[in-house]
Amino acid sequence: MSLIRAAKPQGTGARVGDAARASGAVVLTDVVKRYGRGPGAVTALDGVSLRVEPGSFTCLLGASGCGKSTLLSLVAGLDDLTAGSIDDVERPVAMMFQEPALFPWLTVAGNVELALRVRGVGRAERRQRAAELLDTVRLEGFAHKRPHELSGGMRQRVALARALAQDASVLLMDEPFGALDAMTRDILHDELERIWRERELTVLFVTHNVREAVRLGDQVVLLSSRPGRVLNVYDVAMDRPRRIDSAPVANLAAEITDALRAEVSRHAG
Amino acid sequence: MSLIRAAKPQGTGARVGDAARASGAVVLTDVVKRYGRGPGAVTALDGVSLRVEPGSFTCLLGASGCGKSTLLSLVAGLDDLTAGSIDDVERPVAMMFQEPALFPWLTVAGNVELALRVRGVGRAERRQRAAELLDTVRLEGFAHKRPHELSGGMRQRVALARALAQDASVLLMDEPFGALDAMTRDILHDELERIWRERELTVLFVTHNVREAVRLGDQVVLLSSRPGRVLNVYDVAMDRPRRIDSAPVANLAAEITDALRAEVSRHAG
Amino acid sequence: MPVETVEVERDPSRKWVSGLDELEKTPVTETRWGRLGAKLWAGTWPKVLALVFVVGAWQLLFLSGWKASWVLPAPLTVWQDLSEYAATADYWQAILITLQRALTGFALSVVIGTLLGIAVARFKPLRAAIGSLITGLQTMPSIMWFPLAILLFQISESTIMFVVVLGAVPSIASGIISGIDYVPPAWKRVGAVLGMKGLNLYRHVVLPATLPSFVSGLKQGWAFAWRSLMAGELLVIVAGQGSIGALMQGAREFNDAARVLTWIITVLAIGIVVDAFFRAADSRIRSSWGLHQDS
Amino acid sequence: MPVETVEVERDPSRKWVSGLDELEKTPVTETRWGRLGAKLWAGTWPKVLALVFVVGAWQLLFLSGWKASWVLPAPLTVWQDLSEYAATADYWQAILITLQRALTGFALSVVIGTLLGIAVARFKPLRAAIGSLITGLQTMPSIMWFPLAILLFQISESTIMFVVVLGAVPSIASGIISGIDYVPPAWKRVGAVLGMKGLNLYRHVVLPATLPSFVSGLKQGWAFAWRSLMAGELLVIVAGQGSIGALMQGAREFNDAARVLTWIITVLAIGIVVDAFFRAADSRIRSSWGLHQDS
Amino acid sequence: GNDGGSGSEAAAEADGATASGTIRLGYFGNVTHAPALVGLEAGVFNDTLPSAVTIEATVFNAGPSAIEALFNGAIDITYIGPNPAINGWAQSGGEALHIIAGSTSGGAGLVVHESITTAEDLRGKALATPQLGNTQDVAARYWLKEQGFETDESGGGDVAVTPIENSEVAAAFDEGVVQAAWAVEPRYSDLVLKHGAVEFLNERELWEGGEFVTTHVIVSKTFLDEQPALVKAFLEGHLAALDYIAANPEEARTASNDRIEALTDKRLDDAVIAAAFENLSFTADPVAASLQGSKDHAVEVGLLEEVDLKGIYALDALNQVLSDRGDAEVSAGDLG
Ligand SMILES: Nc1ncnc2c1ncn2[C@@H]1O[C@H](COP(=O)(O)OP(=O)(O)OP(=O)(O)O)[C@@H](O)[C@H]1O
Ligand SMILES: Nc1ncnc2c1ncn2[C@@H]1O[C@H](COP(=O)(O)OP(=O)(O)OP(=O)(O)O)[C@@H](O)[C@H]1O
Ligand SMILES: [Mg+2]
Ligand SMILES: [Mg+2]
Repeated sequence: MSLIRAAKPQGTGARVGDAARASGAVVLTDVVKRYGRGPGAVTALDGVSLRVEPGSFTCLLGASGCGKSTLLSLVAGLDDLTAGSIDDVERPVAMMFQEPALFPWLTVAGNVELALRVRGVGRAERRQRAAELLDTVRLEGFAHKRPHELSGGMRQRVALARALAQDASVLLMDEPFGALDAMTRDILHDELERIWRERELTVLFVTHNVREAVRLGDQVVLLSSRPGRVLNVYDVAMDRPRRIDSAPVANLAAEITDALRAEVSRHAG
Repeated sequence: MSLIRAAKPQGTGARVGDAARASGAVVLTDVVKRYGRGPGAVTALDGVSLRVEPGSFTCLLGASGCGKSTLLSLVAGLDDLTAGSIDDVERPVAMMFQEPALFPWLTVAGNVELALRVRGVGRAERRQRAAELLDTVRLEGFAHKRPHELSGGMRQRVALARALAQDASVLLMDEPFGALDAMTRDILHDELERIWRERELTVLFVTHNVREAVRLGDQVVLLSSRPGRVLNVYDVAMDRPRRIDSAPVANLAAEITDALRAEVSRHAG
Repeated sequence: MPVETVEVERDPSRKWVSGLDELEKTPVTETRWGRLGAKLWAGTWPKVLALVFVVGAWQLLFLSGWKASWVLPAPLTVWQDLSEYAATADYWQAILITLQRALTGFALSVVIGTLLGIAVARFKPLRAAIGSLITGLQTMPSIMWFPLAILLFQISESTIMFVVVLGAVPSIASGIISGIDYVPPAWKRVGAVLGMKGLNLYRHVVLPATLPSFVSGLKQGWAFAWRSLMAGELLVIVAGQGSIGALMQGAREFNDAARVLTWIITVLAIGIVVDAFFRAADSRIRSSWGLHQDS
Repeated sequence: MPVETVEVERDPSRKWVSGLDELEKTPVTETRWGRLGAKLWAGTWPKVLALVFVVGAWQLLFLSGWKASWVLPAPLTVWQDLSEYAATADYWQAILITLQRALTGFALSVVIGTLLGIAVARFKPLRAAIGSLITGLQTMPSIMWFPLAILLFQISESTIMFVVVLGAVPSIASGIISGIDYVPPAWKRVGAVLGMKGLNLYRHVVLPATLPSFVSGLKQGWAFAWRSLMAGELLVIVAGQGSIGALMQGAREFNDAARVLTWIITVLAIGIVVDAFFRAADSRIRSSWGLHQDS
Repeated sequence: GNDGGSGSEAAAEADGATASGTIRLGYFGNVTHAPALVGLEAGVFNDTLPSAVTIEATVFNAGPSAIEALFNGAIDITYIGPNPAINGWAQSGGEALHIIAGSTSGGAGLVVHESITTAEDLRGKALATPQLGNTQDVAARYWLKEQGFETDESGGGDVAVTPIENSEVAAAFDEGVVQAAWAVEPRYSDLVLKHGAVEFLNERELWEGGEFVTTHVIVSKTFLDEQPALVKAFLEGHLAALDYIAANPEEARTASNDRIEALTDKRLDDAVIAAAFENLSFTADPVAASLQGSKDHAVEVGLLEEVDLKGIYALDALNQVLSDRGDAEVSAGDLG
């Protein structure tokens, strides 16, 4: 029932065969996820098939509660599937959760360094890389603060720095810029795009901002309301770098927004 | 140093004198807030003066970490000011925090009902009003779920329902629709506007979405980057109901966005 | 569309998930009865195994002749003593009396401990004045209270209650204080914004949030109460048919190893039953808070 | 621009904020020294007041002649006994010996309790097998372990250690288990995503998250250890090398109320000092976690 | 009836003077254990025992611990009251221990509030005993029974027999919780001298010859079998301690008190210890008849199941030493 279209990865252009396990590919086949049992059970995802090419940037759009976060945690291997399969994921993946979930017993720098520490990076390099990443997310000077001393948007940025510190080939992001002002968000769009290109990451990016999705994605996947199914996949063929307030972005965004509206009102009605 | 312009409240039109304590007014005078002491201290707000007329809808914009949440909690009386004063606030105010902060030991309905229970509303009425409010935020059918069974956006909506259940004359909202898709957000804009009019609320609304601010606000207050100061106050003279994707909204939003950009880059540079 | 998550078994890269607490995952079992059965079985076999292991080791030790049979009686001897003794009214009466005292004393302690805990957590001067004393009181052996207890209550049931309450209150108060101290400030802020003050804030926010720590304080309190009771029951043998404490000590006085073990087993069994209640409470809290639930 | 928040005092509508824990607010004091002084004073006066109150009531009770002086000695008598006794080497030696035993036993218990707690929390069968036993063991009076202790270790320092360890381990394990059970799943998920498994996950996420509960378990464990020690010290008494447990019991045997009170005060004082360490640990955790800090 | 165990015979043949090794000795820090206190404190054991023999002394606080330690081989010989000895004997089916000598006799009895002058006055009153089923408890119940009073184990009946720990009995008496106490030294003298109690009945009056066992010496059977020479050497020391007490009562009192102070940092009041020593007699005779009698009384008042004490005494070694010294031998009566 779902429409699968593979987006060509930027830069590399190589297309990987179905059977081969490629670095950074994510292939979902008929994924079903139900929470709970019996009459109170909620079907969050119902038959989601999706193919994400290595090195591509995929944005996920969908109504609140349609199963986007669920999908990411299935890809990350944090939950068990009810049915279907998820292939070709090189784990652990890097992931940024919807809530920052920083560790209160560590400083801001400590939180970022932890991701490096687990991977056995030495102390000096850890410190340096954490400082760089905090620079990237515009938090220079906050390295020694505790999470509770930060504002909501600042915490989200620390979580972003931590996810980037993971250096995994697959990066999952759940509304990473939801709590940021337009300007900071623009800056981080540029930074994220730069890092994605440099590291040839495969990115799965959940957002509610349709323009943001079009600004960043190679493909934009629209999920239906609960239970989540793939409604449509839009290839974004525009050249990079794109500007979020450019006309082509606005136009495609408008088109997708209309589709989203139709879906949500179909449900609400 | 700050520019104070009072927006006319919609509908009532009555202007309240400085000295009189009016229901629902909020008057900030030279508010300073510093966190911590000594060299590590952070000045979150530095001389903020602001007048919010009873029954008006004020939106706050500003870069991440500029002190918006701090300002709201000062107005709510949750923190002590370092200097300055906040007058005329009828407390307790209704408030929706940046994070949903639902109580895990209560069901969704229980969380909403708690706000009513504290005010001595009877059991039957409580149940009914909670159900209505959950309808309003499009969460019918989730009354008996626990917070951890909800998606991020759903939790935010429960927090909204809880804040609305408070029935206070002042309503403070900290990025209430940050985790919602465009469509749900639109629906809730309408609902919020309706409730604001019906109850003649004074609303202080923090957002990062400039269009949203213009869509909803009588005045839009732009704060400078850390430390927060009032940079500019925009009167939004458009007729209601407004559409978020209408041209006038887009135009004013673009103007404000430019100002915000200028401010953030002034700081970053 | 297969109904099993074949993937989980197939993909070796998933193995690392075992780092997550295994408890978080429930096995995919087909039917409701199958699930219930599996759950029961999962809760039972380790206990049975442990029991078999302990009794087996004990029997072996006995057979090895390491210690004389009057020092370390055979499991069977103890079993015989236990089953014969359990057929007498004395045994059950002692359990009844002791349980009654324990429950009364504990109930009293819960009330006092909770109030004390809240008061100490809430009023800074009180905390400064007696906060530190709570640990101090806990370290005081029950017998040191005997003179004071006799002074205040002569020799009566109240004397025992006094010692039990003094034993349990600090733990319960401690649990509640530590719980209150760790209530996330965000929740208290919500409570404040909802217009709660004083009692209301405690009733609707602070105390529910404190529940996990409170339950663990109760558990410790129960242990202290029980221990104090065992000591206290030696002090007062009131118009008192035998109590566990007295009979247990009696068995020791007579160096009756089998009977001592009979009582040890009885006390452990009571402890396990009581623990089941605390576990049930704990389990309910955790499942409703959305923390994974174990069997 | 006034430097004081005049508003706070003026506006009566602010009063309701007192519903928020008062501890969350720090008073506006002018200088650093002033602040330090105020803090010290805030921590001291309630203690002094409490002391004055208790001693005053005691003195009054004494003067009322309610009880004979040898049953309830005057505060001054006890003070004299305490100060004279504290001038002897015996007193300090007893404290030294007991503290040494307590610390050794406690250290051992921390190691064993931590490992046991982690093992039980982590392995489901182990939890099913012995989880419930932990509370059962806690309720067992120390003296019931004596025969087993003597069986295993004859009469030696190890006998005492054994009893102390058996007393403290369950509390410590209990604290860690309950802490692990309440680690927010979100944190564990972050850990898993960061690629942590098994030991690493425990080291970097689960254990730090468990710290508050662990500290409160340690506190309870200390109390149990100390109580068990007081009982255990009656097992091994060496002439001329009194321990607190033995000397305290001696004073009891002699019906020397003043000396008994001297020891009670000493034990309380030690309890308060030890509590200060736990408080400091707790306070550090709370302030770094962003939970308000008390004085 | 001199049919003691093989160990006892072996001990009789062994020579204490040539013994070598370690004796792990148990005792309580109590005046009723004065021979041990004096033996250790005044150096009597040191002086008497061969230099190749060392004594490792362990203090116990209560009988059960001492028996547990003996059962587990943690000690070899201990001074102990009659009750724990009987219990240990009964529990082990006569396998674990033997009584090898007497130590202390007398020193117990009934003290009452001054308002009580006749036995009949006790009706409806509360009487404290140290512990349910212990020697004094049995004596009290038996005596009350002979006086025609009903008692039961739960403190009911005509006289409420209330077990109260030694350390609390004075307080209980002063508080009027109990009006009488069947106490043993030094509590007995303490109650009389310092708490206004009146001596009502000295237990000596109840026993033939005025002697009854308060403390005796037991040995683990294994030790008796394997180290007869050490047992004999110890008995020599024990007798020397008894002699010392007889010859130097003043010094013996001081030494006892010194030892007690070393253990508890407290000294008994001079008057109390003097009275206690007066009331106690220290003798190697185990007063076997009183052990049998006490046991029979316990069975009669229902506090003990019938147990055969025959063979509990192994006095050959003691008698050997006594006769070597030219002293009169002691008898185990029917229980040898
Ligand atoms: N632990 C859970 N237990 C039960 N139901 C759950 C659980 N987690 C999610 N759900 C349900 O699954 C559905 C999808 O949730 P999910 O968090 O994936 O939504 P989402 O698309 O991320 O929404 P949002 O944009 O609001 O974050 C929701 O209806 C939610 O109620
Ligand atoms: N409890 C605290 N302790 C110390 N500093 C704090 C604390 N709370 C906030 N701050 C600091 O105050 C400043 C303003 O924080 P605030 O949360 O008000 O920002 P904000 O405008 O709400 O940002 P955002 O849009 O990211 O939520 C930040 O620099 C933050 O680091
Ligand atoms: Mg989500
Ligand atoms: Mg904020």
